[in-house]
Amino acid sequence: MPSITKPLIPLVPLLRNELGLTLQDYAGGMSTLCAGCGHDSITAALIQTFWELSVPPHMIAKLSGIGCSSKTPAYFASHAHGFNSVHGRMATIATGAGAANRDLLLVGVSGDGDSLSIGLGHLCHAIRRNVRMLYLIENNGVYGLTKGQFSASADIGSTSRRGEANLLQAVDPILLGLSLGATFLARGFSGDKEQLVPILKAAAAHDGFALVDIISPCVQFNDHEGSTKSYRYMRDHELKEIDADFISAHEEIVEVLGPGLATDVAMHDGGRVRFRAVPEDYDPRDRGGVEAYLRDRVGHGEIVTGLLYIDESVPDMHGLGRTPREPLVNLPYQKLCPGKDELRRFQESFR
Amino acid sequence: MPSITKPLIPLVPLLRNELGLTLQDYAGGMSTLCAGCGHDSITAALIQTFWELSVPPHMIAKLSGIGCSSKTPAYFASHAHGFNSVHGRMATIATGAGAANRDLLLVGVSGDGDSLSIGLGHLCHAIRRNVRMLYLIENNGVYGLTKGQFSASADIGSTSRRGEANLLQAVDPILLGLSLGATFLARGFSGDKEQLVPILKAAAAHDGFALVDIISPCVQFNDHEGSTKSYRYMRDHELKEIDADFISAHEEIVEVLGPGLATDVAMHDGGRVRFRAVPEDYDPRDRGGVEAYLRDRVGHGEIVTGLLYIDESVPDMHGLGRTPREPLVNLPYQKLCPGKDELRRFQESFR
Amino acid sequence: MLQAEIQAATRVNDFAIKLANVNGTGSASANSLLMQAIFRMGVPVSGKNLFPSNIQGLPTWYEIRVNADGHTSRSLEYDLMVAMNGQTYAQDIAEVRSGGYLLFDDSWPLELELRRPDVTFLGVPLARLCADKFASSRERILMKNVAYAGALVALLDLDPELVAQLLTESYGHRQQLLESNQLALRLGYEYARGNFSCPLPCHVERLDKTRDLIMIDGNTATALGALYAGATVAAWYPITPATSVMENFIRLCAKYRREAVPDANPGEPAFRNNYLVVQAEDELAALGVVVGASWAGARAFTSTSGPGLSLMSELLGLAYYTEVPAVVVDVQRAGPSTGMPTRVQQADILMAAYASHGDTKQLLLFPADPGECFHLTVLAFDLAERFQTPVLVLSDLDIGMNDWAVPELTWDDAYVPDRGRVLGEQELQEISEFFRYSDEDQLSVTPRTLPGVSPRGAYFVRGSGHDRLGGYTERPDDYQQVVDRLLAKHRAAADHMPAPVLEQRPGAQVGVITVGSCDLAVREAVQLLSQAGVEASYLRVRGFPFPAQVRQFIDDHEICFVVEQNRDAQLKALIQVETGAPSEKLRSVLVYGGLPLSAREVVAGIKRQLEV
Amino acid sequence: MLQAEIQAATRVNDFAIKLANVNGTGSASANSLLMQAIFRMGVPVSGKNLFPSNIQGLPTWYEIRVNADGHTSRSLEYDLMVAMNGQTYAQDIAEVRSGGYLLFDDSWPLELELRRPDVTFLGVPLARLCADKFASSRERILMKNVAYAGALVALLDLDPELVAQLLTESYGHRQQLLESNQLALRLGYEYARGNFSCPLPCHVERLDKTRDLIMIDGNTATALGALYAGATVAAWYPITPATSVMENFIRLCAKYRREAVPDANPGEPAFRNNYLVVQAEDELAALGVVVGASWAGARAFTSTSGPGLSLMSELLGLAYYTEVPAVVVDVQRAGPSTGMPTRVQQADILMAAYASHGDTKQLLLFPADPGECFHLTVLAFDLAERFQTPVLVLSDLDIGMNDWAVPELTWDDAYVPDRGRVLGEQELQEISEFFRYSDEDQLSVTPRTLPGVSPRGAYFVRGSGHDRLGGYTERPDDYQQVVDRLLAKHRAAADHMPAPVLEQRPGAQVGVITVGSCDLAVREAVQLLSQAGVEASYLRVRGFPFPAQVRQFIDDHEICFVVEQNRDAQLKALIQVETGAPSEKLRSVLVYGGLPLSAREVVAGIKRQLEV
Ligand SMILES: Cc1ncc(C[n+]2csc(CCOP(=O)(O)OP(=O)(O)O)c2C)c(N)n1
Ligand SMILES: Cc1ncc(C[n+]2csc(CCOP(=O)(O)OP(=O)(O)O)c2C)c(N)n1
Ligand code: SF4
Ligand code: SF4
Ligand SMILES: [Mg+2]
Ligand SMILES: [Mg+2]
Repeated sequence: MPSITKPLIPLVPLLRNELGLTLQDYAGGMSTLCAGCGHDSITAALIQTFWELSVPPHMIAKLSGIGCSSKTPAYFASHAHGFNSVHGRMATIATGAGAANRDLLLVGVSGDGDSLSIGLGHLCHAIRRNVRMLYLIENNGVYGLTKGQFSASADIGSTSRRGEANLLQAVDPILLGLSLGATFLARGFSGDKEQLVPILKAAAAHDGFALVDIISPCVQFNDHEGSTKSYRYMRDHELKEIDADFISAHEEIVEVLGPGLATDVAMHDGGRVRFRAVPEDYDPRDRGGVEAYLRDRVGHGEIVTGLLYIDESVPDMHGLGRTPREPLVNLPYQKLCPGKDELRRFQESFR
Repeated sequence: MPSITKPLIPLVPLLRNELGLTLQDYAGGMSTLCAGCGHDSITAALIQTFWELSVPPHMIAKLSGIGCSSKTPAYFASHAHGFNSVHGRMATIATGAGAANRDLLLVGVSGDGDSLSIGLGHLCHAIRRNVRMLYLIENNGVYGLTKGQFSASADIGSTSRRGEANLLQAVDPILLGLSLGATFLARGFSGDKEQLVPILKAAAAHDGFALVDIISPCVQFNDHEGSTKSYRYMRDHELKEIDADFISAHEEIVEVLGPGLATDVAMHDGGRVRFRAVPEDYDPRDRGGVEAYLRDRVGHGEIVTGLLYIDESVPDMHGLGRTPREPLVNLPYQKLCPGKDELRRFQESFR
Repeated sequence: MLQAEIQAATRVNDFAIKLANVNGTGSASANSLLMQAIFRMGVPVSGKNLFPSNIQGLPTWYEIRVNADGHTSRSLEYDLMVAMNGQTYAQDIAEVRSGGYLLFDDSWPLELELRRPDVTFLGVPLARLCADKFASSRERILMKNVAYAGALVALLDLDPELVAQLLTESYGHRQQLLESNQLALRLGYEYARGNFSCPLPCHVERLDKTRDLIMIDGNTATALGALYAGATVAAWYPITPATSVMENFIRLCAKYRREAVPDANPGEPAFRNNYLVVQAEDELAALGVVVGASWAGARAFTSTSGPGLSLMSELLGLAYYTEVPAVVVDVQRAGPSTGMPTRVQQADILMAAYASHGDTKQLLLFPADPGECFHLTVLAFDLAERFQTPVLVLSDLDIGMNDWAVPELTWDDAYVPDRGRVLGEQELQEISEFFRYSDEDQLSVTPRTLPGVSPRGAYFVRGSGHDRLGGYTERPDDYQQVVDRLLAKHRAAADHMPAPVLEQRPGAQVGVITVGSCDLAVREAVQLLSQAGVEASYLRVRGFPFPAQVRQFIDDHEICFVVEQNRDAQLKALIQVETGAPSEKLRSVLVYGGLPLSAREVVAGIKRQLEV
Repeated sequence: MLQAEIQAATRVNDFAIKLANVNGTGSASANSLLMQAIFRMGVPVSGKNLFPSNIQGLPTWYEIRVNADGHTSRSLEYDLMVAMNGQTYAQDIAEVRSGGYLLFDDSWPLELELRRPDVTFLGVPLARLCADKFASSRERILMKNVAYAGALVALLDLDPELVAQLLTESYGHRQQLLESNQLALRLGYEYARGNFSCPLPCHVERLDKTRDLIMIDGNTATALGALYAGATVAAWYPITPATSVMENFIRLCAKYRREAVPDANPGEPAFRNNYLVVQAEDELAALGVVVGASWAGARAFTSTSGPGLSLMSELLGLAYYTEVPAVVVDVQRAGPSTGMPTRVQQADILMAAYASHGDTKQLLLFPADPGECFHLTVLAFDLAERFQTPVLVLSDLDIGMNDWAVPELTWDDAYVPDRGRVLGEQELQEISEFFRYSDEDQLSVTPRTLPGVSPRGAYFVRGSGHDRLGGYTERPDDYQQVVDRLLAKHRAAADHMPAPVLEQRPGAQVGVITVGSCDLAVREAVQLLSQAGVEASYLRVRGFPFPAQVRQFIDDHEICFVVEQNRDAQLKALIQVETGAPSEKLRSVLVYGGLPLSAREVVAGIKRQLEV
């Protein structure tokens, strides 16, 4: 039949997680992205992550803006609520959803256009508020959906399909996040699910804003030699600095790693993330060191992946707001309304 | 007479600059800001700067958003064109004005609310485009005009007049600028005109986006002990790292400074800025060093002032756009219109 | 002579004062002290703050109108001017009515050419009096205000004990300040008693007409409404004149929504906030937060003014199309653009009604005073959830920032929020499969579900084309089915909007239609017109889509004047388009200089057109 | 029989084809090759691309209508379906008219139940043919399209030499590609000739009706207009369907605005760009750049679609109130919200007309085809500068992204841009003092000055309240003076807007009013109505504020139908409010499923209401 075969996300249908759910239970609708699009690989990693974490699907809130990347929430976790909103405003909508119901696992999926152009201000302020959420930038250096214009993360000198060269410096969300006091910063590559899943698990467990920048090649408009977001470039230049291996609090199995090579970071929810740092002394909690290291590697034209920075000392939006542990949506109306008599008392000062 | 006496900006009326103009010729309308407002001091520094630089007033384009700070373009350079626009969008309007007429000296005056809240995305992108302009943030940590809400640069733990404490991390425009590849970053204090004027001169001469963050206490809503933007705090904590002394290319007089203590930086327009670095080895061209140094001082609760970072290697927006040296507004229409015959030729491919 | 006539002649309980001050000199508390005192004496009164968009140093005015019959819209006839601002002497002196009075600080001589023979000048050496008694310059500036208030207490025959009582209520906890105030008040009071024949013909006599009233500003009342409606999430970006909506909401929440945690661990906060207010980075973000919170099931709202509303346009379209409730309070100010932030208009009507590109139609509520701000804000949450759509409460600066005498706010403890059609876990178990945009009720509303409740309720919201199952579509029929239902829903909402306030006059051939803070002035104008032989019926719209009464009212009258404060006749345009009323029957009375409306302007506007 | 009747019977030069494809398989070039060939044969033709908001894999359609009389709006009756998408077989087969044809790839058998007895199925083993001749799967996919085009050349009796010529024009510079195309074309052609009786009754015969026409899409024409108008600064943010406006502008500038620098230093670029296009971070920024550039004296513009327009709302108010020219091209798509980005509506009319809070009224231009896109874009710059205000060019997806046959664009080299009232250095010397908002002309325009020209021309622009001198004000009179002039200016602009296109039919009691891309369908409908005995006059608005002819037209007819593609009758509403025309005379015909309009829909909409 003359139609394009879509990449079927390979699922192992029989394994069950703690909730008794199979990978299939975390699947979504059929992708309408281009065959080979990096975003589909990230979708697969997300499915794997939620399954491994045994998240009840309906506790996931999937949010996105507009773009090819922002379509992907339709392709995973059909049993989760999803909100494909407008271009660039996802962070604000997620902030509201999280404010109302802190029990939701907010999963924001965005693109580099969505997050670094039109939505840049909101991203910065969501970082500042430390909204507890997983915020993915499916970063391909282009506006995929509008057919290949440079985004703010396009590399200097990379050329578009039309042959123009980008002359502007790329916005690096990791460096940006560091300058704003972000509490969780990681970078992955859509083509490397083995590294990505542990990063996503760590991000999901972080009690604050977890920004994951994922290099995700656009096969239509940016998978060419001029761009660092292409597969070819990634395969040559990717530098796996850190392997994040997430161990959920529920199962205490720890991968035995060579002594002296590992750094353990405790998560607020009791989970722990273990890092195997390729540079032996890499410490994702040392902001100065992280900054210097990243700068250095960027200077060498390298892309550093892994869990790059984490600070668990900052309370999230709800901690700052001193809200109850119970989601605000669950508070009964009686708790919220001061009632008739109080209204009368209150008005005494208005006479 | 029962009215409030405004601070009259002290002008020395008889001295004339190279254009034969007096300071008075760079003055503006009467300020309607509060007596003692830091913004008025910055206005005075701007008047001094333009006078010293002998800028023809009508070549100055003053732009602002909305806020007390954004009102100040009305208080200097009456003979310059001014555009008091809408909240947060000044950078975009300046970008357009600069695109049209690159001969204008664009002077953007903004507040921390205007630039770091609503206008943050535009500020970041103007930095990225390296629009040639002087961009001032008159930074008081509050929304002055709307009566004292915390802005995004309010210090953690500072308390407002109403007694609430700010719990969010401050956005530091200098660190932000560094992460985005800004080409000129400086910080001044409204109370220290001696340091400010040379900084402004250097900024005006920079061939790209010159961001000057100026701590400017709001006497009404933020001049109290809880805030690092108060006079008291500044006087106690200010750390003058660098004294920038701008020497215009037209007059070659150089202040003789102790040898070994100075760093000279050449400006694109031929001007030179000389820095007296308090830490002997401070080099505003070494991004890594600057970042580490600033982090370190911020960590000690100090505010570093002076010309903090400069990179003259990046072309400005017009350099990137390869426009002619002549402003686009001056191109005669004949140069712009391909004409009738060309239209006919062009349409041959549409048959 | 009837008592009313006597009063008119002597201007007892029927007069207006204007106080000219310098912004930032602390006159506000002295001025409201005076208004408060009159209110406590049982006499209907209003106070209008005409202030500049500035923090300190520019001219500012305060107008007090006293009227036994409750006509307290702005008067343009000033019986007494308190001229405390040298910069505006000329203008202020010119504004006193012939035969009126002017009180000024004669610590400095008043230039002779400013004097008017038909006005009595009452010089009080305020600065000198205060200089003698107060040491710091700050106190001298502040206390001058209290001193003129003291003089007015004497001149207007206000009850000194009552005023003393008010001072104690305000400053009782700060003894020194209280004493300064008492002293300053006495200085002015005694000077006036000693030097002028007190009281003036325009003065106050006790009545009993404010017993059931309170004095409150609309923004406080709006905040109370949000509190009582059970809003738990709010997001905002400061903007005049809406700022105090949220500042009050925060204050109220800190008072009423803070729950003690008795078993808090040491080091942990001993209380919990049963609310979360996000000061957003801009208005787009503020509405985004509200949409997100509402989607997740909270009652959420934001407050803003014109420029913010423009910025919210795209997200208003999203909420409309995805059917997410959202409450937006727009405290209107004078446009266009930044316009005059401290001036009033109702000029966001068209923009609000059709906010966003594409075919969008919003629900609007139009409160006319703080009392309605309270009740309509509560209603806004009910309607937003009932109809799953944004509801915009279009208040304005006059209502929002001035104190109004309104009946004490009441609350029915039996009130239960109308959450509209929301399926819970139980209900979801009972249906075979949930589809977001199917199963419409007679109001064309389809049930929604909330995230986190049940995997059976999961659905995917999208601002892009969708069919009745919630699926993505680009098919004409499927797309139309949904937008047609949205239109039907908007129509259905008309019957659920608050009914217009209607005062039909028997035999009236003229109708007057108005909105919002124009209310009082237009009511007074209707009376004045009647005295002048023109009987006019009155209708005030309170919600859009318009209930059928609006069209009926137009049909019932030969000609209808639409009175509103904007240049472009926005309410009239909306009525025209949406009711299809014959345009030749509708006339406009437009007053849009930015100051609160006065009956005189309305009468003039109507008479001018009736004479033609 | 008349020739026309013969043609109708045999469907020579009067038929429609629909091609069903999969997005991203390269069918576009094959389809436009066919349309192009028909066009070159001198026969009026149109091509409508009905594509999804997707990059690859979803169904997409292309419709070609051939009509000797130039009725080339969308036909809903398909004589020939080319069914290349298995996913949509059922739907596509159902859509062929009875007696029509369906061409499909019979490399795979077609399920029997899909067959229709009243349709002739033409199976061509496209995949097999291509598999034999082409090695790479990429080529096989691409060449299948060319192969069916080849079959259609035979079936429709297109001139093979002409088609070969077209291929050479396209691929001449890439020999290998050319050869593949030629081969594929031949495969299809020969298969059809060998297996079917060619041509079909619906086929093409040479005419001479396209000699003076070109085939062009509106966005390219708009870009040309901006180029010819002398725009030097542009700013944009990509959005479907407006993206190609700016992409074409960039391409055109690279071609026509690049100036060689013969004396460039080594290492320096050897050319200069006499333009600057800013790809902005969002639409707010894009309009900000345009406002800044226009203020500084450049001709500047931006292009966007609905969501972007919503975001521009606040800045549109700023430009309106500060009287800064700005040209905004809005290529409308189907709303609300994200809506259907690849579908057409005219649904931003109300939002555009009253864009922004407060009292704002914008100037609008409504092109109906690419020819008007070109000319009205040029006019937009003239009007924006003449009236110192934003001008919004409301195009739409059908005009912007489809190829239309329009008369060759012409240019008058005597054209001089109307820069409006701008004072230069010389003129400034001659006046005593310059004030920005004084000295109005009969059009209520006051002269402006440009920064950098003269210190005498300096002024201060503010979006806050200002008086006629340009000073800050909060005084009612001073404020009103300016906004009243703005209203007068808007009214004055009516006479300078392009006149409506008018076709009065003698004795017609029915009028039909329309806008934009509805043009062709409505014209055809008027003819069809006439054949059915209903004489209707035709008016198409081209600008807002409406020139007097619009009201006159309504007055001249008993009843007027307003045909537009939106749900809420936005054009009708605007006409009602702004002309004050009696609402009972206006009826709506609304078609808003998102596909280009067809005459059939218009006729049905009108007839339905005439019969009632
Ligand atoms: C307000 C607004 N402006 C523009 C668009 C058009 N638009 C849709 S997606 C997109 C860019 C998407 O880029 P990115 O976020 O990087 O996603 P990608 O497609 O590359 O995954 C744009 C500009 C829009 N939908 N809304
Ligand atoms: C769109 C919009 N939102 C809100 C406002 C109200 N507003 C005016 S000034 C201001 C904040 C100003 O703060 P900042 O930029 O720090 O200036 P400052 O007054 O402190 O100098 C705000 C929120 C506005 N004018 N426009
Ligand atoms: S265009 Fe690029 S980003 Fe979009 S679906 Fe295709 S490959 Fe992915
Ligand atoms: S409020 Fe603050 S920022 Fe504004 S003028 Fe007064 S002192 Fe300056
Ligand atoms: Mg992208
Ligand atoms: Mg500030």
